Amino acid sequence: MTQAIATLRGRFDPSRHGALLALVVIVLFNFAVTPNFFQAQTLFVNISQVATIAIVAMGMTLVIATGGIDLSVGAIMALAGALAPLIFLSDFAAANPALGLAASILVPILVALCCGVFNGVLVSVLNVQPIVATLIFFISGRGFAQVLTNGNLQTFTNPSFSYLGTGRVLGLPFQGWLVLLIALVLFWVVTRSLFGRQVLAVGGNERAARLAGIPVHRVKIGAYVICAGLSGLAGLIVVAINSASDAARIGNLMELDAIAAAVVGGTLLQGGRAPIFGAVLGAIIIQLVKYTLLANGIADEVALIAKAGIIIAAVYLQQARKE
Amino acid sequence: MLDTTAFDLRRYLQGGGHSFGAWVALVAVILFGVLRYENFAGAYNISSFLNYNAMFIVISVGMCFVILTGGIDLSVGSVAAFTSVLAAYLSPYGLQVALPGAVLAGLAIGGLNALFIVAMRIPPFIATLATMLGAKGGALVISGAQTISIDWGSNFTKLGMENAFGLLPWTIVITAIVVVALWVVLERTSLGRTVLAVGGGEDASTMMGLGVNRAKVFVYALSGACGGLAGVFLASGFGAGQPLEGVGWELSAIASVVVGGTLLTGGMGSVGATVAGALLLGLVFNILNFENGRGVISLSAYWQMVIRGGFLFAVILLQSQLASRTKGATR
Amino acid sequence: MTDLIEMIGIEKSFAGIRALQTASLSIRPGEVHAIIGQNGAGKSTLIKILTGVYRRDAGEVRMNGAPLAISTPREAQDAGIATIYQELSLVPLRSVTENVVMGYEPRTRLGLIDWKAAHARTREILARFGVEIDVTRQLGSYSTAIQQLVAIARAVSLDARLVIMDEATSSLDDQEIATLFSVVRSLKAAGVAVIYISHFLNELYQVCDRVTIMRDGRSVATHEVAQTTKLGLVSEMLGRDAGEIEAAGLTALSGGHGDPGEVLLEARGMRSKTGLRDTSFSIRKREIVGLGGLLGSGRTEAARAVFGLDPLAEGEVRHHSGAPVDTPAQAIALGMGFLTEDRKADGIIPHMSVRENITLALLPRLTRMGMVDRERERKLVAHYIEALQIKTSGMEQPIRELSGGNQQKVLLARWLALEPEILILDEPTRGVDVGAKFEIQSIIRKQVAEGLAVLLISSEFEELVEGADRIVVLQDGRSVSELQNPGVTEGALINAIAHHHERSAA
Amino acid sequence: ETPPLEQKDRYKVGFAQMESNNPWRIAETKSFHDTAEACNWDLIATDAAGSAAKQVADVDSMIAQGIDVLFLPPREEKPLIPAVMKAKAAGIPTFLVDRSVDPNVAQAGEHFVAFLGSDFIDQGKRAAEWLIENFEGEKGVIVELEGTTGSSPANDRKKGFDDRIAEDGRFEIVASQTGDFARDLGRQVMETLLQAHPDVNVVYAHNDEMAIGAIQALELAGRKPGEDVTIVSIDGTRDALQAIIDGKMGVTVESSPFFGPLACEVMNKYAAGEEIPGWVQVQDRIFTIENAAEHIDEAY
Ligand SMILES: Nc1ncnc2c1ncn2[C@@H]1O[C@H](COP(=O)(O)OP(=O)(O)OP(=O)(O)O)[C@@H](O)[C@H]1O
Ligand SMILES: Nc1ncnc2c1ncn2[C@@H]1O[C@H](COP(=O)(O)OP(=O)(O)OP(=O)(O)O)[C@@H](O)[C@H]1O
Ligand SMILES: [Mg+2]
Ligand SMILES: [Mg+2]
Repeated sequence: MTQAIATLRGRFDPSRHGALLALVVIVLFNFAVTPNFFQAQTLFVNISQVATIAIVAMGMTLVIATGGIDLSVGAIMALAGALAPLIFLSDFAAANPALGLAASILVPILVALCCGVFNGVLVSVLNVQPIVATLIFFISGRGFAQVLTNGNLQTFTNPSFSYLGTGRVLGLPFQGWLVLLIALVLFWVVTRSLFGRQVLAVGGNERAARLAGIPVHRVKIGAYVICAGLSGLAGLIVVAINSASDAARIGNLMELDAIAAAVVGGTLLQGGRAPIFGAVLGAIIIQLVKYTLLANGIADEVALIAKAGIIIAAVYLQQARKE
Repeated sequence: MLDTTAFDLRRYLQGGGHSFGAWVALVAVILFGVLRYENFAGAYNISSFLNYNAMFIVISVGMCFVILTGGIDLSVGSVAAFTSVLAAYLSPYGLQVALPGAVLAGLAIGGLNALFIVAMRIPPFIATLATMLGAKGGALVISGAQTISIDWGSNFTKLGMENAFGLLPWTIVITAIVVVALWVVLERTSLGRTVLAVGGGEDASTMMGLGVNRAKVFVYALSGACGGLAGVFLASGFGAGQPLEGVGWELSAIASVVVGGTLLTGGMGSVGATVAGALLLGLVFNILNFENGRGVISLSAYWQMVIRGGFLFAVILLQSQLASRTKGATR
Repeated sequence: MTDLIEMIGIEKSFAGIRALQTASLSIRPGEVHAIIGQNGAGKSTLIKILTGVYRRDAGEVRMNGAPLAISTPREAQDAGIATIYQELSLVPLRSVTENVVMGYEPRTRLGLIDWKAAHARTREILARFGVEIDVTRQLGSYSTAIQQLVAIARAVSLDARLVIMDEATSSLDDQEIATLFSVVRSLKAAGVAVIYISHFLNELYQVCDRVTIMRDGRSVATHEVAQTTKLGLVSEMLGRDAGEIEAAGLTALSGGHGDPGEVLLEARGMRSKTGLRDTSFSIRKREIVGLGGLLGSGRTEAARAVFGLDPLAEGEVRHHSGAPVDTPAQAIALGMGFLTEDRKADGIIPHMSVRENITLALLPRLTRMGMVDRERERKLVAHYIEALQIKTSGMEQPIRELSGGNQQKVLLARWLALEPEILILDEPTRGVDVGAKFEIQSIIRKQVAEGLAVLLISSEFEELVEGADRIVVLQDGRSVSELQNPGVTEGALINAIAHHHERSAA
Repeated sequence: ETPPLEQKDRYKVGFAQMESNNPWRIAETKSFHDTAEACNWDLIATDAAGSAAKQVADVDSMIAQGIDVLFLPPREEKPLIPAVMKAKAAGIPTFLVDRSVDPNVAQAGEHFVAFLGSDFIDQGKRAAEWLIENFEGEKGVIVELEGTTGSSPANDRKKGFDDRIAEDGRFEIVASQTGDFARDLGRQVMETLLQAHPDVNVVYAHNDEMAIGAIQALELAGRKPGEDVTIVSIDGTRDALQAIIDGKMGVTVESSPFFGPLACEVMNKYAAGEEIPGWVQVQDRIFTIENAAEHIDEAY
């Protein structure tokens, strides 16, 4: 355990200090200003709201580490989110509730993974530039989801499915634990596993990576697949919390939040680095900014400007420390 | 060895990128439309189509310069929204005030982007994401979250609603001038070549003694100004300053640039092909509307999204096929 | 006479690591001044401080006696200093012409760029170096050597008072080096000073007037070249006794020529889009096979094809196991390694540490159930840093911070760590100092004695002639003849290349 | 002086929808499609994906295709004026649906035939009135969930409600934030505002989707919507009526999306030469516990 902490500390990325500092500032500000900030319920609310951004941001971090970017995360969330109720509201699921529930979680994630394969193949094998490759799904993915549901909102009551979004374990929201679990696994993958090293190598210098025998295509596809899978999961969580699925809205603008979280957390957009906990930290910062502005009654238009300023400040801090 | 003085159409159109695909697809799509739909090639459709797409052409060309340096500008849509509001406020003083005023405001926001990126070394994606939020917020604040009426009595509406010399809308004429001017800048000036060099290798360009920072400031300011011009078109052609417009414009501009064969990593690309890309993406909407009008199949809005994605996919595939066949020839 | 450039007491640290301490340099107008020193001695850093790429921590720079304040490369150029940096600083995506004229484009009366004039000027400048190519094509589509010549052409065309060449000859062959020297002499005749950095000591005696020797970030001495001996220079560079060095010798590839074993790899009638027309050769166990030829003869292309990087249109590559070699991953799995000539583009992963760079290709073998065995990894890396004497502040230092020669050693370690059966070395000692070159060569020779088969590509005829057991001569993508060691001399090799060249030209 | 419409067997009808990202719009489009059959229309329906400028361009492409009649729900009051003007210039009679355009520039009977629809300000006002009548507590602490910032229904529903509620001293609006007309955002905003203002006992949402989101937020926080918090909203969706039946929601003011039949009727009258009033008002009902169960089957 102490060794784990030691390695954690050893791994600690100096460029993340900027983000940490930003976090501390925001939290202190909230203590001083925001009413009822120091309450367990505040923590729960923020954990449950940050979970989806954090999960997608971690996947995004992997994709960015290969030198790519994924704009399709929101659309994939919508697709997965639209599929799940379709499945557990079907006659099949009515007949076999347990099987139906399992299918309504597995099938959407599988479909999301397939979207990831599509993105990855486009980027790696067909050599399409990532922004454009993923723009294809960005445009059409949500359309698919709406075609599937005929554009209708699907509402349901299904307590076991809703557990994904509303359950509590040891008093903390279930999706918070999920974030922690995913972060630990991905952290291990990035720092310890072969795949992680290969991702960083491909992002660092693709030609050299290929010459060193790294299966570049497979590694890139892998990153997009993981990102898509996590997006699918995030889509399910959104649907579970709301007990409703609205294909037009799920994951709207998620790509920007996720990318911003990754970058605020210390990811370099040109690739070669994948600070997983940084991405979580970035997501928390973005969530807290949102919370702070809302809770203090800042008008939406002013909040936009404030958010702009905070993003610039957080990234600048991090940038300045790196020099 | 190639004789470079001879006129080589392909090389001319490509302007050095992998842009042939955009032109091929554009011709194909236009032929498809003309053959399939009545009135598609009618004067009304052509002029209204171009009038609407002038905004996108202008921001796409600005975006092209940014992308050529290896950067990106996500703020263009918000800038257009912001400047449309400003132009609406200035419209009582006439076009001669509103047009330069809004373009200068766009230029200033572009300058802010440049400040973040060049002086504060914030990655372009993040810097322009922030100005995207900021400009949108600004637009809502100065407009009081309302659309702002333009002065219908002044000459401001002439720009977006009247034809130049009774032929083409003024917006198209201005767009054409901007495109040609920027084409000259890119192909025939030192600044333009520096833009390309910066995208091809920033460190190398610095070491070659090129004005890297100057080029970057130039492209972001230019992109901002183009956003400003688009804002003027928006206000003048669509009757109001609209703080809520511009959502997703940055992505269609990026798509236009890329469909035009420009490398997103920078260093290679062309203004002309970007225009082709913008027209191509605009035509998809136009064709979908005509297809719905034929009444054989009625495509829901959702299918339209799927088809647009599929179309982009097809063009990109065509692009990569042609790109692998034509080996990059440049200047 | 005042010195053109005077650098006194220059200091520079990177993140706490001293690169320069009390370095100094003085250049007289119109002289050719060499700087030599081991890898990491600080030569490139000193140059970059002079040209404004880096800011100095302390010290003074004067030009013609007046203090010189330069903070960007542009200002250096404006002050009359043209530089060819060690890491090629060109834009491969743009055309040859643009790379030559960029920033100084000829204009028409309207103030726009006159491309016709620009192309003509570029062709003319390149012609001085015997290069006749399509200048409108992307620079990146040409070989490293051509790119280096373009960089030189650009620098020379800038009308400078001082031209700096940081290892400008490292990818050139004898003929081009000779051309370069004639250009250097004409620059000198025109009163232009030249700073010449090179690891080839022989070259100094051909063109240089004076030489400054650097060691560990210090300038240890400046001599008139005529008054030095090669041995003396080496001993000052290494800081070791001359006698000791003499005993060891300077080229270590020779020796061997022993009994090669069975054929491990055979290339038959290779033809490819990249320029191979009919290339055949075989590599046997315990043997170094050299590929000889002029620039553009297809040596690199042959190596790439053998390693499964470029698809063959015709012909085949047969590995003794019978397995196909279609991708680098397959080649590596079959026990092959490929040290490429372009270290920056094809070799290093700049952000990654020395450790991660060394184990990059080996990683699958250090992995158990998807997890990297870090203990073994560290031991292995420590071993190679020690064995190749890589100068680094530790195995976690990012490779981009290493000097060029040390980066090269890291890449060699990457392949040696695989304990390969067949190793392809494309210009393995490019940019490597004499000491390290000796080390690298002796390591290779030792491995060959233990059974390694090597395909060696080198523009340095000496290395090829002394090192290879057999030399396959390439000409326009065809293997035209084969020379067998012992018995090959540089003259014989040049003859073989030239002979066929004339015949094909006729 | 609007262009006349000749009587024909079949009409080529344009319907330029503004967006399809919420149930209300989807129901409206569907209503036009359903009517097309019965009313002998060849319907060209477009979707502007939320952009006023694209909506103008869509109208342009319809004019190019030679439609006989245009039905236009203008996304914004002012930006759609050019579309109205262009249709008139092309001799196409235009009917505005569910939202109108700036009356200072374009008038019914002059530039367009008529506006069919209700009044957003009035909807907000009626929600306020219901609250004033039915609120039993001493002090009403209100959280307002606004629609998309800057959109006209959001602005109008806010104005109608805020102005009316200000007349009653018992009420105070402690927070008013945008939930973008969406359920998920409505929930998130409510969760946050509930933390900052735990004493909330009234929620006014600009549409039912956000109201449902708010109910979920309240339930997750252990509050009892309908009992300790009164929910007031606008639209009349099926989910909202169900919530009313379940006792979780107080009222929803109807804003019906079913414009197809009305559009057909008004158009036929116009073609027949009848006088059409400038504003064909739609009577919005109000759904409460008294009548929700009766109407839930008609809801969308
Ligand atoms: N950007 C940098 N960051 C950190 N350390 C650096 C950097 N550049 C150079 N160094 C260090 O400074 C020292 C001098 O490097 P320099 O490149 O000047 O050597 P050199 O004499 O040119 O060697 P070579 O012959 O291999 O090119 C080396 O130890 C190197 O690791
Ligand atoms: N002097 C030259 N003139 C014209 N073209 C050249 C010249 N040198 C090289 N080229 C071109 O560059 C291409 C790449 O050749 P390259 O130099 O990589 O081969 P090589 O034998 O591996 O040489 P080296 O390894 O020494 O760089 C050739 O196909 C040829 O067209
Ligand atoms: Mg060096
Ligand atoms: Mg070579």
